[in-house]
Amino acid sequence: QDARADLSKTSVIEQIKEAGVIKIGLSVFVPWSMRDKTGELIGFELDVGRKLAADMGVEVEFIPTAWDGIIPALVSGTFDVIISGMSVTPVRNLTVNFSDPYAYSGVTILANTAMTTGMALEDYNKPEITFAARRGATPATVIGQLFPEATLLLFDEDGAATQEVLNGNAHATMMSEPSPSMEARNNPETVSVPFDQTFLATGEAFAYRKGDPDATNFFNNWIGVNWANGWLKERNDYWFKGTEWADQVDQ
Amino acid sequence: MRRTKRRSLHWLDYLIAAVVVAFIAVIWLRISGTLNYKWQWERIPNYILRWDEADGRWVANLLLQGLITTIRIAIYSGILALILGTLLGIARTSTNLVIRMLARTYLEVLRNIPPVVVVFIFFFFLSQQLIAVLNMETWARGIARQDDIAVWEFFFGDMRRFPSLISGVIVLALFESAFVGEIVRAGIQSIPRGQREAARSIGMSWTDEMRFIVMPQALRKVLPPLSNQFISLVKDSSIISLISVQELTYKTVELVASTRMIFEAWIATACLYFILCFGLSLLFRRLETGGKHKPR
Amino acid sequence: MARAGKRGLRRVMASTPVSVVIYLIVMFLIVETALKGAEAMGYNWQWYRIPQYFFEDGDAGIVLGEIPWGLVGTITLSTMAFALAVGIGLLVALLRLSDLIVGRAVARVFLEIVRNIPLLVLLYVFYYVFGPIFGMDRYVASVLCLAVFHGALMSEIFRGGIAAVALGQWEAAKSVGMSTAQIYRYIILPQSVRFMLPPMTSEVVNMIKSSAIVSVIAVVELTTVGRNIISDTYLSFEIWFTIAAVYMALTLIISSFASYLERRYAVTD
Amino acid sequence: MTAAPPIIELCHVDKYFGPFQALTDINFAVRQGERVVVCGPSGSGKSTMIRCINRLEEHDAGTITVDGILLGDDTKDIRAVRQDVGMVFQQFNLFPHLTVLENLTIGPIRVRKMDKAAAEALGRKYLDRVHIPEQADKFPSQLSGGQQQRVAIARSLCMEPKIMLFDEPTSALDPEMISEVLEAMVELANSGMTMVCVTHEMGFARRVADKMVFMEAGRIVETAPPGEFFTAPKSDRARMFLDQILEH
Amino acid sequence: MTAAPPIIELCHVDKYFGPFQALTDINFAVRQGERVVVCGPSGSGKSTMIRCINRLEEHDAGTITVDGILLGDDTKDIRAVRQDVGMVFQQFNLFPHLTVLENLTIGPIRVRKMDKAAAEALGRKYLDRVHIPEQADKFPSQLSGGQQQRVAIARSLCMEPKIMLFDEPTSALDPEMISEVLEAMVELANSGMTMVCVTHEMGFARRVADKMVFMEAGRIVETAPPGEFFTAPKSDRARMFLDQILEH
Ligand SMILES: Nc1ncnc2c1ncn2[C@@H]1O[C@H](COP(=O)(O)OP(=O)(O)OP(=O)(O)O)[C@@H](O)[C@H]1O
Ligand SMILES: Nc1ncnc2c1ncn2[C@@H]1O[C@H](COP(=O)(O)OP(=O)(O)OP(=O)(O)O)[C@@H](O)[C@H]1O
Ligand SMILES: [Mg+2]
Ligand SMILES: [Mg+2]
Repeated sequence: QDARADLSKTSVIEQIKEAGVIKIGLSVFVPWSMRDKTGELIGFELDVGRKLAADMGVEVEFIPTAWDGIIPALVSGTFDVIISGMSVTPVRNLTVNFSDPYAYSGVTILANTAMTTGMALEDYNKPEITFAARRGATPATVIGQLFPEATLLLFDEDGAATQEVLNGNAHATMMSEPSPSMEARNNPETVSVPFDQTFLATGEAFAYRKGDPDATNFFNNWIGVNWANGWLKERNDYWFKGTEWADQVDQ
Repeated sequence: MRRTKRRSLHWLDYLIAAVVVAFIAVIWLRISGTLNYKWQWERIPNYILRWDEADGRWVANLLLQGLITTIRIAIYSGILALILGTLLGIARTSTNLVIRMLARTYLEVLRNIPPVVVVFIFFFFLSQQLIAVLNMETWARGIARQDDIAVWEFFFGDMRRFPSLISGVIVLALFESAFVGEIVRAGIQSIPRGQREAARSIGMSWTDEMRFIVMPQALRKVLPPLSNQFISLVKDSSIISLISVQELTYKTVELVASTRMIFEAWIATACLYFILCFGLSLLFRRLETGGKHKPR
Repeated sequence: MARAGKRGLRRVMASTPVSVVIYLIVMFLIVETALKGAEAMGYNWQWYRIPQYFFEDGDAGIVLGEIPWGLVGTITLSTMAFALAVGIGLLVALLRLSDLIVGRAVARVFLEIVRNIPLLVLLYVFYYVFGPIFGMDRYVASVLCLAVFHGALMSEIFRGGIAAVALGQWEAAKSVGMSTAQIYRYIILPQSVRFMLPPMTSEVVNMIKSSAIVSVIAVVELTTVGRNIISDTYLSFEIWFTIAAVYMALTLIISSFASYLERRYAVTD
Repeated sequence: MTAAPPIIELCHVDKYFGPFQALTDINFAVRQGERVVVCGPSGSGKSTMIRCINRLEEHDAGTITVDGILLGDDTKDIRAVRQDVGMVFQQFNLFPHLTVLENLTIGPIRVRKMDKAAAEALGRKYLDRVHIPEQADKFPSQLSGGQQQRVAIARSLCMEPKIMLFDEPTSALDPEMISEVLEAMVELANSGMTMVCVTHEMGFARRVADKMVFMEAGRIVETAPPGEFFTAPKSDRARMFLDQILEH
Repeated sequence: MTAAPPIIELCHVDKYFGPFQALTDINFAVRQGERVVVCGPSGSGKSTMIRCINRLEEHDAGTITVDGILLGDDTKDIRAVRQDVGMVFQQFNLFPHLTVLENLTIGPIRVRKMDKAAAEALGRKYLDRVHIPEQADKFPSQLSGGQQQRVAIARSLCMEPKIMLFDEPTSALDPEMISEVLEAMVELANSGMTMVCVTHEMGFARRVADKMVFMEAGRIVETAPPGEFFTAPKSDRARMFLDQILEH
């Protein structure tokens, strides 16, 4: 009983309730989380974080952090949980804990038209084909799984990866909709979305420190409930299918 | 070299001028042709200052917020680094071997490992513990919840982020102090032995000797390298975005990630850094020559 | 007698072996405290997952892992950039010391621009702006960017080293009738080497560390490799510390080589 | 030579720099009011010896007693001795960041804890004594070498020392300025100050010295009254040295 | 004074350092084989004048002709003049990274394009001439001041100059070493070399000078044969100067 009491006392859930605030780590990635024209954070994750905090009855605080520092900051307690489009892989799961997926974002290919005309999907899986992607984000994982033979270049943010394709330094990149379609619309002569197909990842989940069964229980159930009541689906569609939010951001 | 400089142009001057002009021309000609990019400069000003409809006034947007944070961080950690660095510099010239070796170890570790790791080490093993011990987090949040916090915000920005800011300042200061220490050491060692002997031979104690004879002279000598180091500190401050401090470089990353204005944003940031750093170096040069009314 | 005893004790305490022992004890205590701190944080070190990134014991015998390859990348990149940077630095320094009016101005503007912009920003400009303009790929752009950045810093080292040679040396060389080029070649540069070696060493070390920045444009080197492994595994601490140790080994080797050179070039005067 | 007790006494002093023995078995005493001139070839250990007297160098064997205090590791004792012993260096060693007057008063103010006004009065008094009262507010770099050295002498005098040590005070000076500094030293000697001077100015030695000490290779080779030393030096080495010095 | 044509001639030379006028209307000629000693108080422009002769300083007005070449902006001419004019500095200015022999041969090899063996033979010859043949393979820092200065003299001689300039060649030396350097200079004078020496060594001046030049405040105040200059200087300032120099 002592051990149990200890466990629940040290759970991050307990700490959040006690402090009256949940600190959420994230790093900017359209349309998960981004800066609008006024410099405020908006995006799917922000909605998720706010709802989560509201349901727990605490304040919410978002802490944008450079990607390199995000896991160390989680470990050291700078924030309680990372909600930043992290896709679940077994290797990562050995290091941090993941909740159940709160999103299954589909990613599509954005290709440099001139460099990839007439190529079938299988043609991309060759060493001479270069993909660009943002380090540590879902598309990078998906590319690794779908096109293991292709060369994968990792950049610090999405803009750089897209620019590689625009400049013809990479054949293609993958991104969550609606970004690829928007890029194709903005630069019709150079890039296009060659396949309608959406490639599904393993799903994105909250990441938090290991050794915390209470948190697992709480986050999983919160996600389960919000899947069931359709809230997550609705938000997901808003950010990933539609483009109503686009005029809040300079794209 | 004490040479009178020529006043007329040499043929090499014309050659160099031609090369520079050609270089700029090539860039100019090709920038529209080859570069597959839609310039959107008109959007940048909004991210420096924007008109707030609700409040009806101008407020700082991402880039300016970042710049302000950078300046805050630079000032606080500059001061702290100066203090720590001076102690380290004195330690490096100590007659005690243990103190010298410890100071040397600190310097070599900092000099030889990548900044990212230095930041992690200082952050997790030092400043984070310090903040936990002092319970700074709760304290800062308490202040953030009060109403009248204009003064706090002027000095420290968003009080919720106060612990991060303090961590950033400590980490950056520890990082830079190693280099400041080397500068101070060089300054101390540049004071001729005779000065210290003269001080001793009128019976001064070690502290008086340091305080009245060595330091005032060393300080004058180290001012130029110190001001360079301060400029480096401004530039290096971007590493603390790793520990959630939102300074200029990180704000730019966010801006680029959100808007894809990869060139405009980075060039604008380059200009902001240039203005800040070059302005500082002009200022320091001014102070140096201003302080030269005293001979030597 | 009491005085002699006290004096003896002080001498013993100040002797080298005793100092080294005290030093080791202090260092041990510091490391010990740091590790305790990490434990208090509740982090579970997983060092056993690291060796696979150095070498893999596969079917075809032992194969080098990603980290050694990254190290090779770092060394090649830095070597090329260093060679170029020395050239740029010397050129800029000589221009600044010359009596060419345009030459001095160009060198000065170049120096101020490069010196007052963070390397990261400079790299973006090189890769995304100059890259397409001059048809440079990411590797060329990285090498050039590092060379330009450190070349500017080195030019100050060269300038300082040249200026540190006593004025009398110029005069003596001139009065045997040497030309400016000969004076630089035979008198000034050989002597300035010893003034330049210490700052040059730290510049090389800096260069190796700052070459890490090219990981933002996906050039393969040590830091890029490390960050890629981290993004796959989330083993931030272990990988970063490992990478740091590799860097430290590399830079310490360079520093000790440099201090050997320093001793060789030491001219007593 | 009066019967006053020795105010400086070195007994069997040895001094090493690493493996190199700079002083060997130095025995040497100076009485209150005595004026001693030390000479000898370059590298013979003259500077080392007088620097041991106010412990700018630590000796390795033997004893040094100054004004009754045995020089050891005790920092307090050493500082007390240094207040009693003024020292003038070859390179002047004025503090370049302080004005002449500040150079003079910093010792009295910081070490003797005098108040500023009293210290300045004292400073001006000694500046008068070395004949440059009008230079009080300049910086050392604005003075000629001879003036700088006189300021250095005044700076030492401001500590009202019992003994003054001089280490080749004129050898960094232009020929024209040597005499003005020697003049100041002669006046000081005439006022009865105990002095130990390392110098090659034999004219000065003839005028003021009570005792000549000739050193070579870390040893005291000859000690004699100046009359005797200059006319009939006992050792060959001293004779050779004198010949060379006085030749041109 | 023979009727040989002037090998050095300065006419109405002025020289400014910024606003400060260091030389005013200098008129001065040296004939082939003549030995001139320049003296005067510190800061009077002695160094500046002889440095103008091999254009280490550029003069601002007037003309300077050396061995028939008018000094102007032409770099080639200047280098030709410098090969004809040897210069010895107060601070020796040997090249510390080269051995003694390399110091001597670098000029012949690099400037006169001699081959190495010939240059070394030449170097050893002049090293012999200054009496230190055995020091050829040492580095300058391993020599005494007197030896260094003699190497510096030999280095100049290796260029087989027509004229030698000396700028206070002995004033950075310990008293003991002065005579060995002066000896080398006397021998050189006796060999018939044209020499211009700035020095305060009046014994040397008496022995070798054909002409004394006394400068003050950037002007040549007096020019006279040494006999006359030492016994009956015309100007008051020169008399005062001599009194001070010769006093001690
Ligand atoms: N700090 C030191 N380290 C090593 N050797 C030293 C040191 N100071 C002096 N020496 C050596 O000790 C010897 C005596 O030096 P000292 O300065 O006392 O001679 P000196 O008689 O004053 O000569 P000079 O007339 O040149 O001033 C010299 O051989 C010198 O090289
Ligand atoms: N490079 C310079 N810049 C400014 N002033 C100078 C420079 N060189 C010399 N002077 C000034 O010119 C004047 C003459 O200097 P010079 O060195 O020729 O004197 P000098 O007769 O050789 O004196 P000394 O005996 O001290 O060597 C001095 O007042 C000196 O301060
Ligand atoms: Mg001495
Ligand atoms: Mg001179």
